Amino acid sequence: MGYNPDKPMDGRLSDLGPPHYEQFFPQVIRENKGKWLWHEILQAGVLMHKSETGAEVYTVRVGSARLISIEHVRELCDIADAHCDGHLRFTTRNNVEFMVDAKEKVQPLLDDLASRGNKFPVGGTGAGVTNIVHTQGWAHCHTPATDASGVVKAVMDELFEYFTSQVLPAQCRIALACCLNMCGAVHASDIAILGVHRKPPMIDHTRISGVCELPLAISSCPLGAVKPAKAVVNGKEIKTVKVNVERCMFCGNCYTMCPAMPLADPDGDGIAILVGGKVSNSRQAPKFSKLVIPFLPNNTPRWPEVVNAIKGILEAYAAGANKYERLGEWAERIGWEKFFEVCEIPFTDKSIDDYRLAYDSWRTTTQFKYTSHTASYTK
Amino acid sequence: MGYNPDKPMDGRLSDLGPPHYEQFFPQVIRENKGKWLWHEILQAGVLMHKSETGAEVYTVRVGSARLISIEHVRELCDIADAHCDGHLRFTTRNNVEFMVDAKEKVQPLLDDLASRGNKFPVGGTGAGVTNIVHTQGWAHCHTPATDASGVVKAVMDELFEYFTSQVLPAQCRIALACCLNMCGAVHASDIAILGVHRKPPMIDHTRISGVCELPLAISSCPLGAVKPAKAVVNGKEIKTVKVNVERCMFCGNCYTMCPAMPLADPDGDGIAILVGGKVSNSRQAPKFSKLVIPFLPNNTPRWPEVVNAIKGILEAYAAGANKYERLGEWAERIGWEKFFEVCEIPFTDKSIDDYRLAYDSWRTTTQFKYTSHTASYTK
Amino acid sequence: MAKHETPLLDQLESGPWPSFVTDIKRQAEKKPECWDILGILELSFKERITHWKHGGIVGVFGYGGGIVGRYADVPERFPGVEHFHTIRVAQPSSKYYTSKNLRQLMNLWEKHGSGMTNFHGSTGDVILLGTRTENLEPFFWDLTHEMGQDLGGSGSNLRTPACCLGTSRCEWACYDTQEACHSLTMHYQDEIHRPAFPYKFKFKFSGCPNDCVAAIARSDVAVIGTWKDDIRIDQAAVKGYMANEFPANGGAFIGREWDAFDIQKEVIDLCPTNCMWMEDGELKIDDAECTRCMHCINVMPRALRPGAQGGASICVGAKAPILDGAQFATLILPFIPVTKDNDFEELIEFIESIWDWWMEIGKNRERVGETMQRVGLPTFLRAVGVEALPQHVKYPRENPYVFWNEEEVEGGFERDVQEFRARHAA
Amino acid sequence: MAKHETPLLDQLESGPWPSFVTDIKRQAEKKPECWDILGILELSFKERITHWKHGGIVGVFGYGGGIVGRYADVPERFPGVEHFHTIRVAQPSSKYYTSKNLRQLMNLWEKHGSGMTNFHGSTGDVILLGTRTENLEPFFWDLTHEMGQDLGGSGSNLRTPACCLGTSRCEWACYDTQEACHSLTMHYQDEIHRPAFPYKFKFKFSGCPNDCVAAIARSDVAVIGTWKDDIRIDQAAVKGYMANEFPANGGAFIGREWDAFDIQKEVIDLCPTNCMWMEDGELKIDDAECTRCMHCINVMPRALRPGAQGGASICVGAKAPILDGAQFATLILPFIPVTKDNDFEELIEFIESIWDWWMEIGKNRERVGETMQRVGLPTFLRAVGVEALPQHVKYPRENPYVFWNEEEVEGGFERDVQEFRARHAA
Ligand code: SRM
Ligand code: SRM
Ligand code: SRM
Ligand code: SRM
Ligand code: SF4
Ligand code: SF4
Ligand code: SF4
Ligand code: SF4
Ligand code: SF4
Ligand code: SF4
Ligand code: SF4
Ligand code: SF4
Repeated sequence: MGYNPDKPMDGRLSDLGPPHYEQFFPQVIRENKGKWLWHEILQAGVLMHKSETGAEVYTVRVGSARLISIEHVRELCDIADAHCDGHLRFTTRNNVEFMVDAKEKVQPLLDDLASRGNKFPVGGTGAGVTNIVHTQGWAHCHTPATDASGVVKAVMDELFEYFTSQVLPAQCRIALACCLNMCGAVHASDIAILGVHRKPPMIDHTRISGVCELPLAISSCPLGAVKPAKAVVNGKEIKTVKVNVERCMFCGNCYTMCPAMPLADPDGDGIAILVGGKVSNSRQAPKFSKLVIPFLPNNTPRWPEVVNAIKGILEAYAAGANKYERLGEWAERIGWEKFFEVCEIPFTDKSIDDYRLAYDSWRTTTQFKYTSHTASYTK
Repeated sequence: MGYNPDKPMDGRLSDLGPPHYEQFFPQVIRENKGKWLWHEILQAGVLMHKSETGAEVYTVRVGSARLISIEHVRELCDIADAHCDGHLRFTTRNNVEFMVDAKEKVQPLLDDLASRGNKFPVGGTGAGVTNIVHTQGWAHCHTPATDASGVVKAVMDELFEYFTSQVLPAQCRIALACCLNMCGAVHASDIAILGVHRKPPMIDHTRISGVCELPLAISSCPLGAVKPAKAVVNGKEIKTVKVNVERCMFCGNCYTMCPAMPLADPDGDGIAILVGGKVSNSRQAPKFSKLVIPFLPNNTPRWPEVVNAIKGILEAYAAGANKYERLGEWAERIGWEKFFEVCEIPFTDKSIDDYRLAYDSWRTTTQFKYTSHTASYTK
Repeated sequence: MAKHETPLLDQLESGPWPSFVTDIKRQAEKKPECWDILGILELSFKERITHWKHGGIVGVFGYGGGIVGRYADVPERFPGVEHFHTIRVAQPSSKYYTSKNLRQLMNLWEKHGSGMTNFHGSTGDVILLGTRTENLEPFFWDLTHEMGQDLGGSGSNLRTPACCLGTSRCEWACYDTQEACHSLTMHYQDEIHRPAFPYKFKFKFSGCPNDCVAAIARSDVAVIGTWKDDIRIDQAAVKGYMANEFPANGGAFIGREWDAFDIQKEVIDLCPTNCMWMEDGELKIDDAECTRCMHCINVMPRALRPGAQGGASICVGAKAPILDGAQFATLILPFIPVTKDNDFEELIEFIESIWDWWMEIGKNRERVGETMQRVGLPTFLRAVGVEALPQHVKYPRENPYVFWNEEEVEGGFERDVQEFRARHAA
Repeated sequence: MAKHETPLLDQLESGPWPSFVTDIKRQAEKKPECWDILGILELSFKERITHWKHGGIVGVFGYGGGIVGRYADVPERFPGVEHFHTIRVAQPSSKYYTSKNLRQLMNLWEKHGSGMTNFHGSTGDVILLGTRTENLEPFFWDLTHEMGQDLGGSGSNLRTPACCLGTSRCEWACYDTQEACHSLTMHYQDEIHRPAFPYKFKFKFSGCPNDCVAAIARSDVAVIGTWKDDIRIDQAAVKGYMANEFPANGGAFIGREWDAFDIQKEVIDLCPTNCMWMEDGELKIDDAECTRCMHCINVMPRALRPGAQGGASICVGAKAPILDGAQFATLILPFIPVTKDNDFEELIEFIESIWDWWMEIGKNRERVGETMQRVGLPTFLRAVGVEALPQHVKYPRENPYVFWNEEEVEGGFERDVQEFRARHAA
């Protein structure tokens, strides 16, 4: 049997959906679903949940590069087979969780993981840094302004101690998206690493009529920067578009709609850092991340400027915030002007919103703190 | 001498500006300007300021209708002559202040004021209701959707006890504007009384070409509801405009620009109540007033619905707020859903913003309080 | 003029608050045209609609503002208010008067006008309410010649500036609001009287962040006092408050039984920046964290005072809601000295940098706050030569839509798509 | 395929975090096309730019999504990745697996694909990264026939729904996220596989307001658990926390020396609604004031639990920033039951009321949140038959620009201007 290209519809199955989750439950989960009473983190990366039946489940959380090979998955399976009756799960942030039903099974599992080099770091729980959710970057996508996996590796190497410990004032969620499409929750992360373009699209006049619908390309631009135009290609006048570069904010939506308008560029592209977002409704409502560093270069392979900037912010936060305070809650409490001061981030007008709804962010009060920035006014 | 209409420019003086303020200072003010140390309200309407020279000035604050006659002003002058060496001032909220330089001069002044009927109520200080700042209304303006002085009289009669006492949790500033132009600070008042139209403009085709520039009329509409049109007037086709009533939000800007587009109407016009604004930077930044009652009718001469609504809000606030808490601070602390509940104001979709920046006001969190409004969901 | 039946208005004569109806009636005894004011107003109360026509262009020679034209739409019924133009007379700073001055003005108004006034208009002028066109020039002549006074603003010009009473009677004023207001008013007489702007423009001066003239809500340039050094503390007076020797908030709560004063609850806990605490019986303030909100000072006026090094924060662009919604003024200059010593140089320079720009690019009927919104705050800051500060915003931008200038980007914007295609097949 | 020099990527093999470079190299030993993955990526690292072409429409018969086409722009140098299409395989709810299942899937991918994967994609799918067009149908055949599994979504359709682990291992889940996610995924197979919407549409299911699947930030319909009764308190455990018998926040702070647990500072003072207090040694909560933010429960998991009457708040319209800026989802239904007992009736009905409306009026490439912004929240509420509640907004409108319908206004909109003029001369 198998697929027969000559009769593609013969015997075709479709709309099966995903497998039912329950068949994949470890026994202790199956038996105690809905009965859990409380949990406790025993050490960074090791959780215990207690059921009303008295049962306990011990979860060991393991970091993962997300971009993983078949071999790596098979190794995960080996570990699950050896310790967890062949069960495992992945978290919403791409960590791997191994569960066992008795405390004594934890240490052997940890030992096994440790024995496998740096492949299975244990951590990512509580008041620390867990895995960086990220996207494709140069490994797969057509619109990135930076890489994903490479940046994440560089950053996580540097923040590793915060993955394996819980010494921050609260959880700190880092996310990366390689372009403004922001596949993920970069717009609501404690620290967000965002690939940004800074050059307007080029127009490939020779190809545009073949691959784009011009009206769609024109209407794709939120700022109306794409205009109808004419060009001469091979001595023939054709209809095409032009870009008013003054109005372009490098969002890339035109390229999404029209392949003949590439905007990626080695020098133009790089990374912006946004901070202070959150998702949970705990204490304060969800918050958007705020752009505090508009651009850092794609300094491959280890993005030292990006890594340092993030480390600096994280350490200033760790030193300054109160217990339970998320990064954004801290920045708001001390005031964003103080944030820039204590993090030693130069303030630029790029951090002042000038898009839609911008007025909301203007400071319409005389309440402010004097900082290094105002020194020239108060000297 | 005097004005000579035949030689209007002869001997003309201009650009003199206002008189210099200093010549109007009572002596104690002149001597102590810049030297004041602290103040104390001795009773509602009576302030004492202490100078570093040891001098004291006692200020008696007196309510005023603002729309006052020559005779009334002369009577104010009589009082100033009798008690204050001929000095007086007006506050930024249209109250009158009489100042004396010794405590023993206060009571005779108060007695005199009291002897003159209800013309000179003493109060308006501290944690109370001071004068309602307001506008022209039917007494003078061409665009009002309600009266000004009449509504203010009706409301102040009812709130009088709060003018002459200081029993609120904080100062409560009430303002009235008779149309959306909002001459004043209605947009930033604890309680705002706002005249609103609810019918789209009529088009006076017979007059429009004479009195309006059509392009200005068309561009005046923030929602593009005014469109070029043609009409037949006296058998002749003329250029005019039409209004897409679906898009009209009754702002009246077209009428401001074009007299041939009146929108006032006995049934259409009335009052909206907005609350929770503030101006001072004390504790919290300035806040805009929020629309909580979209419409109450112009029920002349005493606007009972308006008066009751305001009294109800004020009393709920007085009962519920903490000391120092302005109305808007209180509403935000308890949550706007609770505000509607405790004030027993029916919530309507008119209170949900659907203009520019509207998204900012949407509740993008799961944090909310259950109230009477959610009863059907939780039954 | 005839006396009219005013059954509706008559109902506004009762009640404790001063009655404008009673007042107009009293005036009508001397100036019968006031019966027509009552008559036309009664008609409006009856029909629930205004009876004033739209606008009307009147004025005095050489001025583009100061008078608001007004005509009745039922002139035959109320001839006394057929013309009913408003005259805006520029008020003195902080609205102190002598009875002599006011009587003189009232005499002029008795001679030339309706007999009714507003003390004051929302912008700050003395409003003389209602006169005929032919009275305007004679009134103006008398006002200037007999009183040495002048009209205020209306139209697309600088409107009559206004201020709180400032140092004249307030212990908190951080600069001399009256002098600033007066000086700039005199300095800009031309801008007040001769419309040359895209739309109206307003200055207001408050001596401290309490903002008693509501500057931040309704002025294109709001000059709001603040200080750059530390809050001055009198620890003995702090103890006095704690011992309940002085009333909280300068007596603002006298009349209601609140709990005994509690410095922790009423001052320290309400400080928005949490920068106060008690230590060894003394009140401490970490002034570097203070945002000078005034709350603690308001509550304990005998113990706390603004710093000694006063000046002002300048906020720009407030306005009422037409068209895009109301705006508060935005903080642009965190601190500048505001002093007669150098003729308010910093302030004047800044104001003119705004005008130079706005007069060039502002659209007709576009308030400066709207122009700021249209071009964006960064562009505005560049236009007026102010370096971007974190103090300009409540929080940094929440979207990633940054405009870069070509010069800021290595290699500029020009690229060769052929060359690109050579490395990247389509 | 040839092994390439990768001096830049090699530098990502050091350091404590797992190295994807090392991993790809290991895989390349078995699947040599992985050398080309490294090669093309190294080129990107060198040139600091992507080497993938724009899009590419590929798929399996009958489905409009589930595959993202991708071609290299330097195919001649890296033929192993000339085609490099992504396959999105629908994940089981909450991403529990058996090794058996995963091994089977890996075997298929070894047979048909590149050898590299993402566990998981941001939406939730298993991402099988890179294969040739001709492998798509055979892979799909095997996936469906051998494993009984299916593709997830891409394109303008319902995207693969995702959920937090919910009741399976979390004590706080207020409804069964897994069952809801699975049931709706099965119910809407057609909507997932056959694009019929104006743009993508996403469901996410979190069991409580902690929102561990970030639903409120990135789903068009976010189903977020909450409760309608009172927080359950175990006073003995409260005492245990106060006596430092249990670690705060379920041990989240183990590893740093914080001050000893202080229930006042860490719980009561941080409650955003200030609705908690201690009384006679017991913790009290005024549940009518509680906004169910989870903080107190998070801090004292052994003492506090969500109420027993669980359900969900439904928020609508989250999305990433393109084009108008990011949106969080807006609270629309404050509380509904979410239960298999009635096949999630309330939820399904609500979702379909959104779709009915959005499919009619949504523009091409307009997320439902954008459509909501375009028409305004009141119109949206009417369209989906939800009565306006104060809970829908953070605060009431700040502008006076109310739209009234003709029926709401006495006498309607039609008026006769002649009649008006008869009473009001122009
Ligand atoms: C396993 C996972 C759910 C899943 O289905 O996979 C999960 C599991 C738990 N979360 Fe979570 N959360 C998980 C992603 C999230 C996310 C989503 C995200 O980060 O993308 C959030 C929202 C993040 C945000 O707000 O920006 C999230 C916000 C929380 C919070 C709220 C914390 C706060 O104060 O804001 C809690 C409560 C707490 O930690 O006190 C919480 C608490 C918990 C608890 C304690 C719930 C329980 O009783 O078991 C679990 C262990 C926490 C821990 O790791 O310390 N979980 N949690 C996710 C693990 C991701 C990972 O590998 O690191
Ligand atoms: C006389 C006047 C200034 C003037 O130049 O005319 C004035 C005078 C004083 N104000 Fe004011 N304020 C005056 C209008 C304002 C305004 C403007 C307005 O209402 O339109 C505001 C902003 C209102 C707002 O925030 O919405 C204003 C907000 C304050 C505040 C801030 C209170 C707060 O907590 O928000 C204080 C401080 C306080 O009262 O504790 C204050 C305090 C004071 C003090 C105590 C200042 C002082 O040390 O002398 C004065 C007496 C207060 C009192 O009446 O209880 N004054 N004050 C104005 C009197 C208006 C009236 O007749 O009622
Ligand atoms: C007289 C006065 C109201 C009062 O009773 O006190 C007034 C009366 C008028 N205002 Fe005003 N405004 C008055 C202070 C204000 C204020 C308050 C202020 O200046 O502090 C504001 C809000 C602040 C601001 O400027 O934004 C104000 C915002 C407006 C607006 C809306 C402007 C905007 O940008 O949104 C208009 C509409 C316009 O300009 O066409 C307006 C227009 C008008 C007009 C000229 C009517 C019109 O549509 O052309 C009114 C003439 C009324 C009449 O016939 O007597 N008036 N107007 C105030 C001036 C008296 C004075 O000089 O002291
Ligand atoms: C694979 C994945 C990233 C990843 O590495 O995990 C992804 C990859 C792409 N996304 Fe995404 N998105 C992915 C999850 C998301 C998410 C997160 C989520 O679903 O929770 C978001 C933000 C939430 C949202 O929907 O708003 C997201 C917001 C976008 C957008 C912006 C949509 C918007 O309304 O603003 C685009 C642009 C578009 O649709 O044209 C986009 C477009 C794309 C495209 C198809 C590129 C394009 O311009 O057409 C990417 C294909 C990459 C490739 O070649 O592999 N992707 N995308 C995620 C899907 C995997 C999966 O199925 O599990
Ligand atoms: S964020 Fe942009 S570049 Fe990255 S995977 Fe998504 S669409 Fe592609
Ligand atoms: S990148 Fe964005 S802003 Fe620039 S032209 Fe393209 S669509 Fe317009
Ligand atoms: S608020 Fe409107 S109606 Fe009232 S005075 Fe001002 S412009 Fe006239
Ligand atoms: S009233 Fe306002 S919204 Fe209506 S037509 Fe006139 S300008 Fe437009
Ligand atoms: S603004 Fe400040 S300085 Fe001016 S009167 Fe009010 S409290 Fe005094
Ligand atoms: S002025 Fe305001 S911010 Fe400063 S110490 Fe006092 S209360 Fe705190
Ligand atoms: S969202 Fe709530 S129920 Fe779901 S895993 Fe997180 S804490 Fe548990
Ligand atoms: S859940 Fe949040 S709001 Fe409710 S009592 Fe606990 S901390 Fe307070």
